[in-house]
Amino acid sequence: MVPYGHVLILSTILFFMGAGCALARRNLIMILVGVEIMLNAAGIGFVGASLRWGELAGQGFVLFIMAVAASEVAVGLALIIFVRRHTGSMNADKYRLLKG
Amino acid sequence: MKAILFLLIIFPLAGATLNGLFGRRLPRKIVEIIACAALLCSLLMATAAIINMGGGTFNFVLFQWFQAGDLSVAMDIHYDALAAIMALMVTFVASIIHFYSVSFMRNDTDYVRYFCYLNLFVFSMLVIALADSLVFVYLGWEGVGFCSYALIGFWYGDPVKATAGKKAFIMTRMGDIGFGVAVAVLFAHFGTFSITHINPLAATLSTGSATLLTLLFLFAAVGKSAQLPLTTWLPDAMAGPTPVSALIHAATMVTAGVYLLMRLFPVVQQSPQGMLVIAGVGAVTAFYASLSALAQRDIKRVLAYSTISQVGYMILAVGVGDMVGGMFHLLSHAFFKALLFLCAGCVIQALADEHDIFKMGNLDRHLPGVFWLMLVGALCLSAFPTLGGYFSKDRILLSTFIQPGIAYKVCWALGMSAAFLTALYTFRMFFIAFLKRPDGKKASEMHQIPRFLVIILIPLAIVALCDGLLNLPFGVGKRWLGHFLFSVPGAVVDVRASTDLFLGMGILSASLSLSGIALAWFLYRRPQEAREKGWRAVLFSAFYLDTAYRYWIVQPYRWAATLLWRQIDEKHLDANIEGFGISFNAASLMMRVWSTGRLSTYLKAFLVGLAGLLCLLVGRVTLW
Amino acid sequence: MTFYGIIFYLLAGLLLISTALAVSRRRLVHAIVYLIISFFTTALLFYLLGAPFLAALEVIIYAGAIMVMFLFIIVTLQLEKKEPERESSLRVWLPAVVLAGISLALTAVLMWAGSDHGHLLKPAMASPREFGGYLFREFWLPVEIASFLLFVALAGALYLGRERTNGQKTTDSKPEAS
Amino acid sequence: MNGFPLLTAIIFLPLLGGLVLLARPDRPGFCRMVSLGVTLGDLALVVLLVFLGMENAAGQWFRMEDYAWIPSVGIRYTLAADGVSLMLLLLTAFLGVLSVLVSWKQIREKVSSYYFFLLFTLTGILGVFLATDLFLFYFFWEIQIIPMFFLVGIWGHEQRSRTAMKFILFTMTGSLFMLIAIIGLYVIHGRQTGIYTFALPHLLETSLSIGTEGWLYAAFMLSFGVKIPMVPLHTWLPDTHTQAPTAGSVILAGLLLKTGVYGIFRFALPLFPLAFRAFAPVLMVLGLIALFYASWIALSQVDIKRLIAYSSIGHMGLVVLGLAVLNSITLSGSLLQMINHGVSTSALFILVGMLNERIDSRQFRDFGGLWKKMPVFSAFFLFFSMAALGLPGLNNFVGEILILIGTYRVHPVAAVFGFAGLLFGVVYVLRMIQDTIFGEFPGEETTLRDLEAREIIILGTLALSVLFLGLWPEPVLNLFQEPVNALISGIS
Repeated sequence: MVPYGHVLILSTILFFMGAGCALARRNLIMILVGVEIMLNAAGIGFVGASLRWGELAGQGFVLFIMAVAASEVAVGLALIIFVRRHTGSMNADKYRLLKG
Repeated sequence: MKAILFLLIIFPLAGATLNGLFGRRLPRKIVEIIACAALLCSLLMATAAIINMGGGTFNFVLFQWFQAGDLSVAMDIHYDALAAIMALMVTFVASIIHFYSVSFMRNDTDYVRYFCYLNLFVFSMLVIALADSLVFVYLGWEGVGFCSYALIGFWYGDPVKATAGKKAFIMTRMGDIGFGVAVAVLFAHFGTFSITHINPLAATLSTGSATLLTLLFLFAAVGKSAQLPLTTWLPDAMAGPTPVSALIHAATMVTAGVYLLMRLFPVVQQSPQGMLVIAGVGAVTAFYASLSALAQRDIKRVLAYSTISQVGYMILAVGVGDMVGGMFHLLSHAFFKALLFLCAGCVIQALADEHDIFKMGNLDRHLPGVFWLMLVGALCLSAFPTLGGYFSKDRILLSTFIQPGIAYKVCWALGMSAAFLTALYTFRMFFIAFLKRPDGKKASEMHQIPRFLVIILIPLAIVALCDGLLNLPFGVGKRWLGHFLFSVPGAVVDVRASTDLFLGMGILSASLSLSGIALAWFLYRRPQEAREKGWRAVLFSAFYLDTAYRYWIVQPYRWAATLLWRQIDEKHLDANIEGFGISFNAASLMMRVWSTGRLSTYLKAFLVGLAGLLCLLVGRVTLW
Repeated sequence: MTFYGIIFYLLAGLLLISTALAVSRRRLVHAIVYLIISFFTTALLFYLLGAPFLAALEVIIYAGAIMVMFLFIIVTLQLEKKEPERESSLRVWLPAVVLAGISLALTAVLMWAGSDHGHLLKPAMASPREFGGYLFREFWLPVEIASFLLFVALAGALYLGRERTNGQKTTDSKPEAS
Repeated sequence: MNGFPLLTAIIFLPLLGGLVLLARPDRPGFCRMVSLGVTLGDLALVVLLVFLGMENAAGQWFRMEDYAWIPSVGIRYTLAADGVSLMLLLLTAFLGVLSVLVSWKQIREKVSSYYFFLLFTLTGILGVFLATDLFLFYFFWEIQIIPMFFLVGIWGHEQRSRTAMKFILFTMTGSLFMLIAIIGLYVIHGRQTGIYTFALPHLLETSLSIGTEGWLYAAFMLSFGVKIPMVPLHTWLPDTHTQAPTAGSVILAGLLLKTGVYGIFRFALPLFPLAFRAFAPVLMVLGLIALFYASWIALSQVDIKRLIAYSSIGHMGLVVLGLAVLNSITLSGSLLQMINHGVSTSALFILVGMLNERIDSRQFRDFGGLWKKMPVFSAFFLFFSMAALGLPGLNNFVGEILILIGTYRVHPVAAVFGFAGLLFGVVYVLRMIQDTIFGEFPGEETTLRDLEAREIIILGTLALSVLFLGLWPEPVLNLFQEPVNALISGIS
């Protein structure tokens, strides 16, 4: 038997690993990877909660998260290709377009 | 009766409105006819009223003006003997001056504006004379002030003249502070503005409030009547056209202050201290102005100072409680001073706008008609025995003398000296301007003036000569004016003095007047050089009062205005509040450093925010 | 410690290690491979926690589709050769680790403060049929929206990714020319 | 007729007209005609309201409209008109017509959007004068500022964008505080009674602790004080007036400033009577300071529009004094003075605008001797200047005398200062007259064309209303009687 808290801890650690990845890496692809890890961690948390409460809604959410992740990756990767074609770089810090 | 009084007031207003709205499209003749006809009708109504009512009183409401809470103001009329005489005098003098103006302004293209203002002035003056509610009086009071302003600056092209108008308006407005506050005080005490209601209740006033009220009304009168310390606007007001000076700044408006005090005499009466102050102001002003008149060179300024001085006598009369004497002097002064001014106007026009008496001379030959009329006026002004000016002034001085207390004796002494000086400066002006001089004007230098200008003055001269009959101390019409005014609250028909005193005073003032004329003859008969050194300079500048005002009040006021604007408003207030904005701007610039445009920075910020949120959650958990 | 528990902790450990490796690899291909391991482990974990359908989806979508897409991009663009990442400096990692650590600690504190963390999970299983029925009973609209989202994402990816050979946008070729 | 939402129609007719304009930006003539028609129609509606209101008045309120707007948080769309609103509506509609007319030839660029913003502002102002739901009030309060920002910022003079920014920052900052206070009041009232509502009659019954009341009151007053404007929050006004187009100045001086006073009268005063009384001396002193300070500064201005702007501040100081003294005479006086000031100051701004169209300057040094060149203009100028300095028989006098005499009863010293302050007013008005229509024209001798028929109509109607308010203010004061009495009995 596993305490519910441990599932949550697991998902939290994973989440912050992903966050750290997104933060520390400069490569756009790795940032995307970090985001995927975060989404995945959230999924684990949801599934755990679904079991804890005996409620299927948690699993339903994971399904939507997956859908969102899939579309995000699709668009994200397309953007990466687009951006690379324009600038020839993958380094996130080279893009300053967000600066006002 | 209602209709008569209503028409009396409304005719000049209608004239002004008609001319103001349509005058520019009408031919000149029509404009002049409208203006004069309005005045004539008004004069007719004033006469009708006096025939109809005699010295009785009559009150009625024209219409309710405004009302809020328990404050209610109506435009209403309080017609009594005082108002009757004032209205008659105003309409009579004004009518003559209107006719005179038609001729006098014959070459001026701006006649529409002129007659419009003039009619409006008469309307306002009649309001002062007749109104019951003090707020309605105030309407007239400010109305005459405005007309005076507009007419002094009538030739607006000259900045000096425009400034003179401005000065007059501001200084009389200063007095109006007193009027306004006094009205407020009266309302706080009685809950009404009506003179008819206030006068019977005046006895219930405490001495303190009565003194306060008296001083406030005195201040108002001082502004309007150009008494000390607000004298300086009147000499400058001579910048206006001469008929205006005659009407507004000699006969009518400047006496409005005196009239107001008479109208509210029961209130004034409650305060002995207030009366003393009034008498003091009057006496000192009479003396001061006659001294100043002694060294003037401008013929109109001489007359202006003499007006100040004569109005001082009237104020003195109110101060010693002799309303009849004051009114008597007011009337006689109105006639002879208007006459003097109008004569001066003839002279000025004949000499192509020459005001300096030292550049005149020889006028007795060139302008014989004007010479004689002027002589009549000058004799009246210097209180030549048997003329109206003599009786009225004599009565005032007598009333002053019999008042108890040394202070009144001082006032009397001042009045006496002023009477002597009056005769002196009047004939100084007369002799210098009219008598034969080698460097005087030649016939070729004279401009033709219409005969009408002189003819129209004859009725005025007759009235000025005969107005002594109104209140002769003896004989047929003995104290007619006094008896007529008997019904007015506070009027005293007879001066309670012994016959000896009476005769003595009469002889004394007559001799003073005659000796003044004699001295003037002695000093100024021969051609004079204009001298402006030493004491003459002091007198010429009226003891530097005007200069002092300019240096100590006007300039600091202007200077402070700029200072307030540039230093306080722009540098401090505005800058501070804008500084507030600027600091926000700076803060936003600081924040801008964070928006590097780098993805990692934003992610970092995102994580920091997350940590912060968690901190909050944790904090709440532990707090609970 | 039951058998169930042992499997859970084993999987958890594997998941953490593989994810940590995935995050820290310098070469992209290695990172992606570790990530695939991590996703497989997640799928097992899902199964263990009673979500077999999700486990299957995890394998198909994440480990299959998404990761293949990553690899495909990396390979076709030849990212490795052109731009080996020069990083792992302390300046870059320190804020990330510190911030993540702080947040983690805070979350832990939060969980400890809650009363629920000690609740033992009972094994249970939601069959795919059951799950599907539930989903279309309760969440039919969100499912439709999700499908629409996927469609839009497809269109967007196509639009962004298409090569503009001739057209107004000459800027496309500029970087290559220089 | 009672079923017809007349108040709503009055408020939104201008906006509707404005939207129509946006459809035809290519035809300026059409836009002008439509705006004129719309504002005239609005005026007609207001007049209709006045007559209907006189007939079926129920207590203080002549007419009310009440619908749920956002029921979940208790926001209602409540409009109500009493005598004060009615008079202000009349003023708004009247000045609305005039501001369309004065812009007839002055505005030549982007005509349709100009009139759109003009009409939009009118909608906001009309709403402010009618809303009795606090949230709705705040909504209109903000609405009126934004189009004004564009009016100043796009069609203004040289420094328009900076000035427009200053204007919006000042007013927005002020009103934010009011928003906070409104929400605070809403929450407090909700906690006390369980009814969460923004309706004024309910909120009036909230019992507040002295401290809370003070803070809420201060927040309201900050917002209203910026708008009035009270010294020392006035510095935006001269700048904005100087830069605004003529119609902008008219709306600003004639209407926007009035919303501040109206806000105090309708909301701040009845909601926080204790705090109002406690801080009344402060308000009085501020009012008197404004009167002296602004009148004094006005004297040294070189820009005629700035001079009039400062004169506005001074006059509004007197109005504030009347409010602070708080008796039935001064309150009526203040309300009347508000209307008076709206009419006479608008007239002055319109005159200056006409001058500006001819001489292309606002500096005194470029003026002078205009009487010789433009007698009709100068006569009007003299007339309205005299109204501004409070000549009896013209409008300002009645308001001033009511305020000061009423003040004397309670605070004699304040009244004496008030009377003296009027003298300060005379000085700058006379200076303005002298430097404009007296003296000699400084420029080369070209003939300036005098007023045309359109301009004479504008000024003539204004002059008539000046005379009407000066000689027979009785009907207006009667309209104020009921609300003033209701207010006084409500707070005591």
